[in-house]
Amino acid sequence: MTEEKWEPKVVAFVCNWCTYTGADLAGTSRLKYPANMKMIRVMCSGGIDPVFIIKAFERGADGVLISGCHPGDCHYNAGNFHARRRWTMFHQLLEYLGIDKNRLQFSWVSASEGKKFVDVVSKVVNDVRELGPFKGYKELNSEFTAVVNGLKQEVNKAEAVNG
Amino acid sequence: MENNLKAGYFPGCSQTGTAREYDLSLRSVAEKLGTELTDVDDWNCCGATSAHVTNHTLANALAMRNIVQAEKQGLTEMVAPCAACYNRLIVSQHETQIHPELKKEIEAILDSKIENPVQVMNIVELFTKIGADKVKQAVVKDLKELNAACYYGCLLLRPSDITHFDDAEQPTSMEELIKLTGAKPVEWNFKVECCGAAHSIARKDIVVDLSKKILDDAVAHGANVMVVACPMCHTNLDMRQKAIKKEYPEHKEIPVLYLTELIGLALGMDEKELGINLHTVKFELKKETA
Amino acid sequence: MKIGVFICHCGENIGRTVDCPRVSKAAEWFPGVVHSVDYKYMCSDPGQNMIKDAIREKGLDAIVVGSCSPHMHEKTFRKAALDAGINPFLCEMANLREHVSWVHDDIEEATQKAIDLTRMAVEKVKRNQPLATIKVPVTKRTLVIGGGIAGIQAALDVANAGYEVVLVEKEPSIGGHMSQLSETFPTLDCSQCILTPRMVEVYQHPKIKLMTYSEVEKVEGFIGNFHVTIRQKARHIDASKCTGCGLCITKCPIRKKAFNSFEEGMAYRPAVYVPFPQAVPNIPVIDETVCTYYKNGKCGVCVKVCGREAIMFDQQDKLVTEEIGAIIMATGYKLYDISKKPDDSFIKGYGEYGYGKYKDVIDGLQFERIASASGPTSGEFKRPSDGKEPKKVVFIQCVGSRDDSKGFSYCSKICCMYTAKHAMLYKHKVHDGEAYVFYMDIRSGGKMYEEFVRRAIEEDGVKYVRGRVSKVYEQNGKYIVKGEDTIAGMPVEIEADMVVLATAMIAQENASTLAQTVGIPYDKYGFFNEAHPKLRPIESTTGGIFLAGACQSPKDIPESVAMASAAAAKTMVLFGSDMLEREPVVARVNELLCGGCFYCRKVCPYSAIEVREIKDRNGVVIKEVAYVNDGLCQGCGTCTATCPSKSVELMGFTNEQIFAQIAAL
Amino acid sequence: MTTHTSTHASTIADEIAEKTFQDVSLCYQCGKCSAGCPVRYYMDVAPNKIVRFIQLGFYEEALKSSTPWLCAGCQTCSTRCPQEFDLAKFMDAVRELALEKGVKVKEQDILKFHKAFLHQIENFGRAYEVGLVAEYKLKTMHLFDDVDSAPGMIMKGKLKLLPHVIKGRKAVKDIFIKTAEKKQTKK
Ligand SMILES: Cc1cc2nc3c(=O)[nH]c(=O)nc-3n(C[C@H](O)[C@H](O)[C@H](O)COP(=O)(O)OP(=O)(O)OC[C@H]3O[C@@H](n4cnc5c(N)ncnc54)[C@H](O)[C@@H]3O)c2cc1C
Ligand SMILES: Cc1cc2nc3c(=O)[nH]c(=O)nc-3n(C[C@H](O)[C@H](O)[C@H](O)COP(=O)(O)OP(=O)(O)OC[C@H]3O[C@@H](n4cnc5c(N)ncnc54)[C@H](O)[C@@H]3O)c2cc1C
Ligand code: SF4
Ligand code: SF4
Ligand code: SF4
Ligand code: SF4
Ligand code: SF4
Ligand code: SF4
Ligand code: SF4
Ligand code: SF4
Repeated sequence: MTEEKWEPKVVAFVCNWCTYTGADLAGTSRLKYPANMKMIRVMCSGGIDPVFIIKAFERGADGVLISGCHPGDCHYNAGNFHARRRWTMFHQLLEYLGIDKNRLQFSWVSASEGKKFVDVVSKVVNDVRELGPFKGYKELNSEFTAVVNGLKQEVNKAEAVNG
Repeated sequence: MENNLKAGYFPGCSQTGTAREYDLSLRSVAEKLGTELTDVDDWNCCGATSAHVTNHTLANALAMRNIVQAEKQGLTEMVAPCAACYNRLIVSQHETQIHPELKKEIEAILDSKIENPVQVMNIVELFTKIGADKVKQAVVKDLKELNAACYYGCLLLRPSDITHFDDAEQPTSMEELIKLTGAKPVEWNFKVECCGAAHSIARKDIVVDLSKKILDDAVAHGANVMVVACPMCHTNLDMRQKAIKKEYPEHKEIPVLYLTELIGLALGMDEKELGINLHTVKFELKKETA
Repeated sequence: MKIGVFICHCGENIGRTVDCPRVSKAAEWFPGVVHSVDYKYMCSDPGQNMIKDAIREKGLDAIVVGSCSPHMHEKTFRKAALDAGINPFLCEMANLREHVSWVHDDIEEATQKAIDLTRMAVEKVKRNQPLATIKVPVTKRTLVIGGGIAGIQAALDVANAGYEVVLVEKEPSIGGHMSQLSETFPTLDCSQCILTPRMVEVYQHPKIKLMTYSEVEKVEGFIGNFHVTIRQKARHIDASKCTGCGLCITKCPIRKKAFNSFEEGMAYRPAVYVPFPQAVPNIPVIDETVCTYYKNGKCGVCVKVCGREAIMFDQQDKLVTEEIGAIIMATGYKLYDISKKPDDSFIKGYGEYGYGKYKDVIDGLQFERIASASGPTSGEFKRPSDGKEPKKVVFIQCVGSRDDSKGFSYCSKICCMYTAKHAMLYKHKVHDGEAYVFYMDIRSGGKMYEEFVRRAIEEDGVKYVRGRVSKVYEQNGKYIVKGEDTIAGMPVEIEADMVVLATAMIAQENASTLAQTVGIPYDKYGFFNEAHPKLRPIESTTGGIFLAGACQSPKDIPESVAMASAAAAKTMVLFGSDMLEREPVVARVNELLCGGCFYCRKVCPYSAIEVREIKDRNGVVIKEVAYVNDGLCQGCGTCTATCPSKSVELMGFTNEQIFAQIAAL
Repeated sequence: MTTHTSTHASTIADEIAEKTFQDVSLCYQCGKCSAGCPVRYYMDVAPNKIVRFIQLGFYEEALKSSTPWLCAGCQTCSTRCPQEFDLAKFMDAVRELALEKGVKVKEQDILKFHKAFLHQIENFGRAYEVGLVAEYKLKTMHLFDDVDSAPGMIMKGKLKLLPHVIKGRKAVKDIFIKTAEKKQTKK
């Protein structure tokens, strides 16, 4: 690595039961993937707050990956369901703010999908590499946070209504 | 009649020659049902079996030229009454759709973009499109004297995940259609068994054996007529009965009608108008007694 | 806060790609780190001692171990921390093996990433709070769902160990598929003869509460503390009065309407029935869909003949709740339905074999009934269409199994064996008959299994033809079976009188719905998933829920029974202590911040959030806030992401901890 | 005797994979294809064995067999294959390869028929049956087969004595030239 060469930074928020374990499996299977991604383990994808993502971008991440169990397989029955609903809305918001959708990606990787984990990571890193460094945060900062909070309210309302 | 259907028509080589009556009967039946058929401009042979068994690229290019011709003419739907043409066209369309490299290659050969919006139908689908009600309303003659063995052959249904047409092993759509005419479909074994297709000329012996087996089973299950939807099937099952008779003198002949001919009869057209008199095995409806 | 960092080489596993000394040097510079070392095997005794000594000598408050996945050794290092006198939850791990050395090749990149991950762990551990494990009581009662041989065995084992069992079976009788079998491989002993005593034992066992004609409707709670709601379907017969005399059954005028599922459709049953003579319990059920009384209010013959006044037309379904500590799933399998057409379901169907159009093309269970002495033909070989004895029978294996295109990719594992058994049983009774088996491979792993198959071939003269059949059709009263002997390289056509298809064993109807109800994962075929394919094959991934028998994957009887006993043993392990220790990863509400919106309650999958009233000194309610029940909270964190005011946090994964990790990127 | 031509081991299997978009290792040799093949009785080798030959690298055996040429392309095999291996398409590729590699084809009549057929299209844009039959008969010297049907057919207007020539004749001819060129450059 030369000093000048930009390397994408990707943060992944993954659930403990499926994706983290899937990543472990990628390791035990000695599969290879780019070293650009660092993982933060949470218990369930349902517990990932949109604010985490904002923080990640704020801290210089060029891309974020969210990954959990497949629908129906959630260790907690329904956590990833909430995650899914929340993320579909959040994704649209990002686009609205002019952040390329590919900077924030979602996937379902089960504990047995080591290979899929590698594919997902490679794809995200590649996509982000193509997009180049993320500079947008500073310009958006305040507006961004306000909108995110607004969005959360909306999501909560929607969830409250739909149960 | 309101809501008349307009569709493109890809006759295919046989319909201009050996299967002249198929063309004839289709055109008259379509007219009677108020369906307007527009011939594809300056179409070429789809390459039939000979192309795809020897050269994959050639086969796709020949087929796709027709699709492009139809596209240029602004056709969105097109009937290919010959099962072999139908198969070639729909398979090439599918292949160029799912394999972009192949598509590029064919586009270069044809020197034309492939948009692929033309929906290719087989003959049964054409009638489904026209509508069972419409057909039923137009029936003037009850064909209850016919116990028909519907023969789909191999190419009408396969590959089933591309044609998406009826059940690949136990199809029933032709039966449903002929029921509208009062004819009674028989249950039999070889609806989808191959008759030897393109080997008709080069390996007549094979075609004779296979066709005999198919015809016998139809007769054994009480059929007094066969219904086909493909000129190749017709050639093998009708014309080859002469050769079958030569080899198996005890062979019991059974007339073979094109689906369009059978429907034509029900719509009140006579045998001659439909070209039935051109068949090898003679067929005539019983004369009305009343 | 004084933090110690321990970097493990894992022999060469980490050391080969990560420059461990460099990582540990780098860590020395992280704020808060007062001690940083690297060592060959951190989990070894010397490694652990190294940690303990450092904690004591350097007065460390928290530690970070950079080694393998926390799933591997988190427990080990937490225990080491505890032994050395600090709270075990002040230990974090950086995964330098599975997530670094094994997945990257470039030493520079890997080392850099290892440093980053260690830094993130250090930043997190700084914000960790000492936590205490949570203790919950255990209800020592087991629920067994499904009363086939697996469920029966599990229930008996648990009950014989002295614990109470609730056995729920959806059919009117227990027994499952085994009750339908004639004789069983590899010994050919009579299925009913060995099964019936067990069924009776279940019925009479004082510790077993048997609930037949019942289904589990809702499961709440968690390991050691499940609340289960069970629907007892109305039998329309008062079980407390019925003596099982069977008069109602013999007198019921409806004889030819109802599909007899026990006889696999080869016979009828009356509107009031028991599935089979040895049914347990021997209490009939009235089938509302065919009984005349439910159509027009007439008949009532059964009422007249029943001396016990046990008929209750107006009986309703009943919901029963049970407190349960452990659940054993034993719902078994069903067979791939050969009569299904593609549009019927996800099954693509075998049109080339006739989609169930031919009466004498039957499946394995139908064959079992024909071969069974208590079956519709009293064990005589008569084919369904005309009752004639078939002189030539063709068996086709792998129908629906090992078939990506029309069925399932897996091997059903038992059909090679039962086909050999079928061919044998046939040859034993019809001496001049011929039996052909079309197979692809013969899979007969098991004690005396291969010997069994050889016996069919060598002693009973069953002819095995290697190849899949392409088509079956009827001609002149015979079934023409078109195959190819791929060994001889010759086409084979057999004129058979009967064809038996060894259809795939597939997941029970609605298995996936049930899995969702109880909260366990299942595979793409609908079989329940084990926690680990080799080391935890009996457990589901959900604590306190175990698997037995063919609901997990195709199995024969010995395997189902072995698994059932193992599941029973697992529940007993759970019942070995009165209290259960749980990780303290639960949510906590900050009552000062909480605005009482209760969005969190809406999303909590375990209904773990309750409403608590905050009162002032005079006892007046000033506000309502959320409150997390530790016993129920499973620590998913969904509530935390939902809370608009950030008033609820997940212990061990607080926002502060996660932000710190992000900041350390 | 079989000669193991494993030096080209990957090549032919790869070429087939490229032409058919599928991998021969999919086939697990169950034989269902052969069991249902309508022309199985006329073939020298069962269709599944042709796949086997390619899997093992016995290319000569596969390419010189009569089986691919007798295959009528009916797709019975492909429709029923439990592994979703499209054997009909595979047969297309084997024939094509046999031609490309200049293998002597056993079923000369069938090959001549296909050639004659394509020749008609190349020249006229459409199949011209009288020409086809004439050309085929000259090629194979089966001069007197089918005399029973042909004259009657002409009378019935089923066979036209003159070919129909399409306007796009040149375009079609071009297709032939280009696809042939492609093969040249590939080799
Ligand atoms: C043709 C054939 C022949 C066989 N021959 C042999 C043999 O000779 N030897 C041998 O070892 N094995 C044989 N087997 C295999 C044997 O049938 C199985 O191994 C065994 O029955 C599995 O037992 P089980 O208890 O797991 O499942 P099952 O027998 O399927 O029992 C499951 C029970 O759960 C009940 N249930 C399902 N869903 C629910 C629900 N939601 N709620 C409540 N209850 C539910 C069902 O009604 C059933 O009673 C044969 C199988 C077949 C198909
Ligand atoms: C080449 C090979 C590859 C395999 N691969 C796999 C695989 O990939 N996946 C898989 O699931 N399985 C695999 N297996 C099978 C696996 O090895 C066995 O299933 C498993 O090891 C059986 O465990 P066990 O404890 O029953 O027996 P063992 O592993 O044999 O353990 C028995 C122990 O008992 C001790 N012992 C023996 N006699 C006495 C005595 N008299 N007193 C005291 N101790 C005694 C022995 O020393 C030994 O430690 C493989 C087997 C082989 C041969
Ligand atoms: S702690 Fe983990 S990484 Fe270190 S030696 Fe043990 S297994 Fe290997
Ligand atoms: S007649 Fe009465 S007692 Fe006898 S079986 Fe029927 S319900 Fe029970
Ligand atoms: S009332 Fe119903 S169950 Fe009773 S005898 Fe009549 S039909 Fe049978
Ligand atoms: S057990 Fe035998 S018959 Fe059953 S799927 Fe496996 S190989 Fe086929
Ligand atoms: S969501 Fe937050 S504020 Fe609302 S009730 Fe729950 S903890 Fe309180
Ligand atoms: S973390 Fe929150 S949502 Fe999850 S189980 Fe606990 S209280 Fe419920
Ligand atoms: S049916 Fe398919 S898998 Fe079986 S031998 Fe033929 S090609 Fe191979
Ligand atoms: S496509 Fe060819 S190989 Fe396949 S069944 Fe038809 S004739 Fe036989």
